[in-house]
Amino acid sequence: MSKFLLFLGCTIPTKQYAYEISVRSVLPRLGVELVEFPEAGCCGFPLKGLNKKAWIYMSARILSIASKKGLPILALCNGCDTSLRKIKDLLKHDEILREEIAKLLEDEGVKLNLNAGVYHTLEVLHDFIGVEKIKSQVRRPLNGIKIASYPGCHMLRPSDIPRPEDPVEPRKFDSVLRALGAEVGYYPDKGGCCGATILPYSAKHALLIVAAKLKTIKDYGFDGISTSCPYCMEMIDAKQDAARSEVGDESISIPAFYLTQLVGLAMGLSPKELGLNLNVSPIESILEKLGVSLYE
Amino acid sequence: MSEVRIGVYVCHCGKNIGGVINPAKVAEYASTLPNVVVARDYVYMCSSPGQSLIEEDIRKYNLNRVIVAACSPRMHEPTFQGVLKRAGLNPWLLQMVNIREHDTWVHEDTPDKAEEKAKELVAAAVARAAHLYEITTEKFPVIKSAVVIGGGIAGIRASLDLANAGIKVYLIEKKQSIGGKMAQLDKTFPTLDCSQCILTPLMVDVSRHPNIDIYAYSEVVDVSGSAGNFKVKVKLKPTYVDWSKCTGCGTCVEKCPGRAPREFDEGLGVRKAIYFEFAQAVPRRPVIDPKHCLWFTKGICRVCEKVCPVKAIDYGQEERYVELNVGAIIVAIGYELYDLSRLKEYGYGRFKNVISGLQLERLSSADGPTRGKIVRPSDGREPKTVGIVLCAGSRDEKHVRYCCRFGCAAAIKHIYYIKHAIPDAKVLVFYTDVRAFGKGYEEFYQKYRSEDNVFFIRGRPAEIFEDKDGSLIFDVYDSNTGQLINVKADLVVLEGAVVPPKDWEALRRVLKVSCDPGGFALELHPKLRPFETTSDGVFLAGAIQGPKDIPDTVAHAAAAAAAAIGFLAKGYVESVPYLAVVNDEVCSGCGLCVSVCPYDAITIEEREGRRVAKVNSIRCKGCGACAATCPSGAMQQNYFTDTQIISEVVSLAGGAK
Amino acid sequence: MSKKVKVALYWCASCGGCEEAIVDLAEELLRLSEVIDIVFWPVATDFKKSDVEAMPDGSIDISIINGGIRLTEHEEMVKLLRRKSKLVVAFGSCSHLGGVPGLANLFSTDEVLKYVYFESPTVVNSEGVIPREEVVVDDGRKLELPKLLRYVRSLDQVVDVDYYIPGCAPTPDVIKKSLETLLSGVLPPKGSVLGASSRSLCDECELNKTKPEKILLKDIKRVHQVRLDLSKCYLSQGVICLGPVTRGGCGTLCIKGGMPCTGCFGPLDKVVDYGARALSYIASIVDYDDEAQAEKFVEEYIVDPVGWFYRYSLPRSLVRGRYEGLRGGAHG
Amino acid sequence: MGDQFEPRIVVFACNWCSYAGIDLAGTSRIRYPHNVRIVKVMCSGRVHPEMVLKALREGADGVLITGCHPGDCHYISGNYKTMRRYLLLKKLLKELGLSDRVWLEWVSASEGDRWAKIASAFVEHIRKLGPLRLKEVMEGE
Repeated sequence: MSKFLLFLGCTIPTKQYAYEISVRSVLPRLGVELVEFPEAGCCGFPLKGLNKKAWIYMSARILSIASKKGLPILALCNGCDTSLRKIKDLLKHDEILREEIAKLLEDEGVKLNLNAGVYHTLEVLHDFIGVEKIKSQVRRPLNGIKIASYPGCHMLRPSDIPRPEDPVEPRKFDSVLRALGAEVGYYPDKGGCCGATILPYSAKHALLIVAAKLKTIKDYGFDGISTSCPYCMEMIDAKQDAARSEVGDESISIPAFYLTQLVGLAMGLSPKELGLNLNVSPIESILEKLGVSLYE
Repeated sequence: MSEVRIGVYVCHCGKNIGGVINPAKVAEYASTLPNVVVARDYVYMCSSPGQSLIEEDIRKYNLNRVIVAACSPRMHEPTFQGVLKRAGLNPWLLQMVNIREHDTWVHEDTPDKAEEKAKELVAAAVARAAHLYEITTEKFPVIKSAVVIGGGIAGIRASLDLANAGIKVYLIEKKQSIGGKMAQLDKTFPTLDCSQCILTPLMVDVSRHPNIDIYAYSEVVDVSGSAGNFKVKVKLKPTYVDWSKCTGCGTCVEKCPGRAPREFDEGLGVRKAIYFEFAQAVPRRPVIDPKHCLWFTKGICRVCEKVCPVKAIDYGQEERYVELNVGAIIVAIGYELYDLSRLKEYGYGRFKNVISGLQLERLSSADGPTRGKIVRPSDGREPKTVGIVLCAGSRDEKHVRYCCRFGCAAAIKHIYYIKHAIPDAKVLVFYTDVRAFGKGYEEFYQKYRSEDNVFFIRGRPAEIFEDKDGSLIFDVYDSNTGQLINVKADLVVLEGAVVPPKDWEALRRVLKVSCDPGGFALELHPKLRPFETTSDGVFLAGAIQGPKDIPDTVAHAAAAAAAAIGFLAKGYVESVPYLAVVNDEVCSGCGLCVSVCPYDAITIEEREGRRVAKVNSIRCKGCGACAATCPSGAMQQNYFTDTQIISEVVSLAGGAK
Repeated sequence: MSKKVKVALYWCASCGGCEEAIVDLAEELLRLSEVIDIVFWPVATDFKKSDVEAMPDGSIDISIINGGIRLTEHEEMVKLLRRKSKLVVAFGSCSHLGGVPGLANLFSTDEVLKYVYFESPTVVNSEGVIPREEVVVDDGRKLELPKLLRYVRSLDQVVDVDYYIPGCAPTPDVIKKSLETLLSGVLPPKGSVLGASSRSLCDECELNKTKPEKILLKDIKRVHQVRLDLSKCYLSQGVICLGPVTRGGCGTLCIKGGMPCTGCFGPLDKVVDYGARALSYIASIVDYDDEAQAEKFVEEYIVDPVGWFYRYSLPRSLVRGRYEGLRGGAHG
Repeated sequence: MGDQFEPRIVVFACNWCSYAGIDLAGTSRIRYPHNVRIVKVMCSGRVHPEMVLKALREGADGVLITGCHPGDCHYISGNYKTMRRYLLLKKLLKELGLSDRVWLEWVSASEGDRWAKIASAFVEHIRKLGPLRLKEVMEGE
C-alpha cells in the first residue's frame, strides 16, 4: 500500500474544497494511504514573477521537510506539482543557489534535502494505483457519457522537467476515464491554457479563453469536461456563467468535474462524499444519466 | 644511421599560420636546436616552390631527417613524404608538426602563446626525429572484385561503372528489389521527367550485366580481412520462395488472400502477404511476409504453393550465409526519412491528412495506391488547400541540425504535382529559407512560386490541430509580413528531415568507418577525398556520406566507383608502415603480445632453442597494442617506438629549454 | 703472485640477507680469499670508519654495497666509500632498486616511526620510547643518532655506481658470475647488471612453453587461494607472475619452489619504469571490455598496485614514493 | 606572483578519432586553452603507462589520454586496453598521492566541440590542483 504526504497547496483549502473532499474519499479506497502534511506552507509558485528566491525557498522548504519524513509528496494542484519539481531540478544543477537556499533554511533549522518524490493526483491514479485496479472498483460505470479530458497546462509544460503527461499527446487522463467506462475523444488545443493565470490582470481575456475552450468541447459533442487542477476547475466550472455572458453565447454550458469526482462516482460513492454539491456547473444532467441525485 | 642531420621547414600557410605567429622566429629558434642543420620558413611549403626548396636542401645539406611544421599530418604528410622520396630519402624520415589545426587556428587570440607553443612542438619534433629510422613496406596483391552495399541509384551507378571496367561486382540489397528511394518517386526535379522511366532501364542493365551478381533481400553481417582482401559475410534472408525456380509470373500474388499495408507506398496502399515490392521490381521475384501470411500466422491456406506452376514456394526456407572475397567495398546504403511522428506538434501519424513528401510522391505516381490521383487519405476527397512544410525536422536543434538538401526543390516539384492534378488548388508553402542551389533549381523555383494560388509564407506552423472533418487548423507567424495567419488546410505535406539508415550503426562498426555529428559516414577529407574513408578499400557512394539529391548522388557514386577502380587497378596494397617489430635479442617469448593482438598477427616460434615472437606483416594493422603490453620493451612499433614517443613526451613535458 | 684486489663490503638499509648470500658462497669464499683482500666489512671484520677515512682516495679496488639509502649515516658512508674506491658495485635489490624497505616511501618518517614503535601488533612499548636524533644521557653527554630520511633511495641515486648485482638476495651463482667478471679485468660497459640475463625470466622458465596461445584473466588468484599446477605457467592459472617483466638469471628458483616471480631482479635494460611495465601487461590481459566490470576487477583483485608492481623498485621508479605536494614533500 | 599558473599538459591522441577530432576543432576554429600539447599515436592502445608517468616526472602537470569511443576503435579493441590500463594506473597514482592528474576521455572524429570542452575543463582542473613539479619534490632531500 503506497503512502503519500497530502499536499493541498493554497487554492484547494481556500476555494476548491471539492477536490480535497473527493481525493480524501477516493484514494484511500483505492489503497493509497494519505498522511497529513501540516508543516507544508504555500509552494511559492504565485511569487515566481515577483521574488524568485522566495519562491525557490518556499518549495525547497516543503521538499526538505518531506524528505526528512521520508515520504513522497502527493501534489493535488498542477501549480504545486510543477513548482516542486522545477525547484528540485533547479537546485540540482545550480550549486551556488543550492548553498544559498540551504543557508536560508538552516535559520529555521531545516536541512536542505531534495530527495522526496513529487507526484500529481493523475500519476497516483494512473501510475501507482493503475487503471486495472480502478476498473475493478467500478460499480457505476459512466457508460455512454463522453468526457473531455482537460489536464491543464502545467500537467504538460514546461517540458524541461518531468511532467505527468505528454505535452502533445496526453494519454493517462483519458485512459483513467476509459477505465471508468466513459467515452473519451480528441478536441483541438487540449493542452491550451484555461485563462486562470491572467484572470487577475485581464478578466476579459481570461473569460474569452475559457469560453472558446468550452465551446470547442461542446462542438465536439462532449457531455462533460474533467480536470485535475484547481485553477482550471475554477475557470471551467465556476466561471462558466461569466464566460457565457462575456461572449454572449447561451450554448456555453457543460458539466465540469474533478477527475477524482468522476472516479468516485464510478466507484459508487455518494455525491456528498465527493463534494459534488460544490460544483457550480450544471452537473445534474450527468448525475441523472447515472441515476444519482445530488440531494438524497 | 650515422650523424643526424635535420632540416626544419616552417610553413606560413598564407595567413593561416603566418597571420598569427611569426614563422621566421620559429625557424630561427629551430636552428638553435641539436642536430638541426638548416631551418627555414616559407609562405606555402606544400606549393611546388616550397617542395623543391626542401628537395634542394636535402641534397645540398645531405639531410637525413626532415621536419615540416605546417598543417595536420592527416592533411599533407603524404605530400611531404613524396618530397623526401624524390630526394632519395626514405619517406619515414619525415616528421610533421601540426601548428595550424592544433595551434594558430585555435589560439588566434593569444598569438604569443601560440608562437611559444609552435616552438615547443618543433623542439619536440626535433627530439623525436633523431630516433626516426627508415621503414620499408611490403606489397600484397588485391582481389579484383568489389561488394556494393545498397541497390539504390547510387549503388546501381557504382555497380555499373565497376562492372563496365571489368570488375566483378556483388550488389547487396536488403529489400527484395533494387531501385531504392528513387523508384518510389513520381517525377524528378528540376526537369520533371518520370523517375521510373530513367531508373528502370538502369535496373535492368544491372540485372543483365555479366559482371554483376545481385544479392537481393540480403544484408552484410560481418567484414573481416583488410583492403584488397576483404571477407564479406552476407546474410540471405528467407523469402520462402525458391528464386532459382521462380519465374516471376505472379500467379501466387494474384491468388494470395493475405493483406498488408504496402511499404513501397509508404503504408498508403495495400499489398498481398506474398508480394513483389513493386511492379517493375528487379529481380522480379516475390517474397512471403510471414507476419501476414495465413499459413505462418494461422496454419491455413497454402494457396500460393498450390497455384505455383514451378513449385517454387518453400515455407521451410531458412536464412543462409555466403562469404564473398573481394578487394574493395562501396557503401551506398543511402538515407532514411526521419521519424516524422517525433515532430509531435505536427501530428504526423495521429492525423490522417498530415503526410510526408514521399507519401505525396506515392499518391502522385501512376503506379501508386490512387493511380496518381492526389486525395486526402482520411476521406479520399480532393484537397483544395494544401500546406507544404519545409525543414520538417531539419535545421532544428530538437531534431536534426543539418539541411536535407532536397526538401526545397522537392517542395517546388510537389507544387507542380498538386497544381497539375488540381488546378484550382491553393498551395501554401511554409519555409525558413528556400535553397534552390542546383543547376536549374532557381529557374524551377521562380516558375512555380509565381503560379496562381501558390503562396510562400516564411514561418513554421505552430501546433497543428485536427478539425472534425479531418482538415487541419493551425497558426503560422509570417516573419515577412509580421502577421499571424490562421490556416485551415485539407492536406499538410511535411518535407521531412533525412537521417542515416538504422542498420548503418552496426554496419559502420564492422567496416571501421567513423561518423559525423549527424551520424553519416565520415569521409577521408570533406573537400579533397569525399568518397573515401579512414578504412582503406572502403568507399562511399551517395547519401550515406551526407544528404544528397539525385544529381549529386550519381556524381558521388561515379566518383566512388572511379576511386575503387583506381585502387583495384593498382593491383597491390602495401603493408602498413607502422608495423610491430620484435627485437629478437631481448624477446623472451613470454607471449603476452599474442594475447592482446586483435588481428592474431603475432605467433611465438622456436628459434635456436628459444621462443621468440614473430609478426605477420600482412595481418598486422599497426595499432601498437602489443608494444604497449610488452613487458621487456622487445616489441616496438615502427614510427612509434618507445624511444620516439618518450623523447617527444619528455621534450613537451619539459617545455622549450 | 700479483697483489690481491682490495675489496670493501658495506651494508646500508638491508635485512642482512645480502651478507648471508655472500657467506653462502661457502668454499668459494676460500678460493676468493686467495685473490681478494677484504679491507672493510663491518659485519665480519672489525674495521672502523676512521680506518676507511685513513685510506688514500681510490685505494680500494671494489666497494660492494648492499641496502638502500635510508639514513644520513648511509649517505655519509657510501660517499666516503665512493671516494676511496675505483669501482662501486650495488649489491642486491635494495641497493640496486631501493628494495622492500623502499615501500616505506609511501609513508612519512613520522608515520613509519609511529607504526614501528607503537602500532605494529607485535610491539610492546609501554614507556613510549622512540628514537630521537639527539639524547642527553645521565652523565650529561650528548649522543646523536643518524637522521631518518624522508625517502629511501637506491645507491645510484646518491653516488655514482659502476655495476649492479641483482636479486633479493643475489643467488650464489649470480654472485660468483659477477665477481668473476669483476676480477677478470675485462669489464662490461658501465652501468651493466652483472651475473644475470639480458632477457626476462620467461626466457629461462621451463613453464613458458606450457603457456596457452592467449592468456586472458577473468580474475586473479593469490597463491594461498589455489592449488597451483606446478607444471603449468602460473600466469595462465590466474596467479600474478612478474616473470615476463623481470630480468632472468635467478634460474627461476621461486617458480621451482611453487611461488610466482615477484620481481627482485628488477627491470630489463630497455625498461624505464618496472612497475608501469608490470601494470600495463596485467591490465592488458584482463578479460573485460565493459568499463564497470573492469573497474570491479581492479577494485577486487588489485588492492595494492604499488606493493604488487614496485615491491623491490619503488625508489628507483619514476615517481619514487608518495607525492606530498610542493610543501612537505620537498624536505626530508 | 599575480599572473595565474599555466599548467603544462601532455595529451595523447589516437590518429583515427581523437586526433581527427582535435583537427576538427581547428578547422571549426573552436578556441581552447593553449596549454595542451598533443602527441599523436595510431591508437590509444599504444599509450604505455610508462609514457604517462614519464610525462609527469619530466614536468607535465597533467596528462590527458584520448581515444575513440567504446565500440568505435579503428583497431577493434585498442581503447578497451587503454581503459583497463587507465583504471589500474589511476589506482596506482592514487596510492602515490597523484590522484586526478591523469584523465582518460573519448573524443570521436566529429567531436571538435567536445574536445574543446574537455581541454578547457582539464586545464581548469589542473590549474586548481596547482603545479606538480614531481622531479623537484621527490628528489629534493
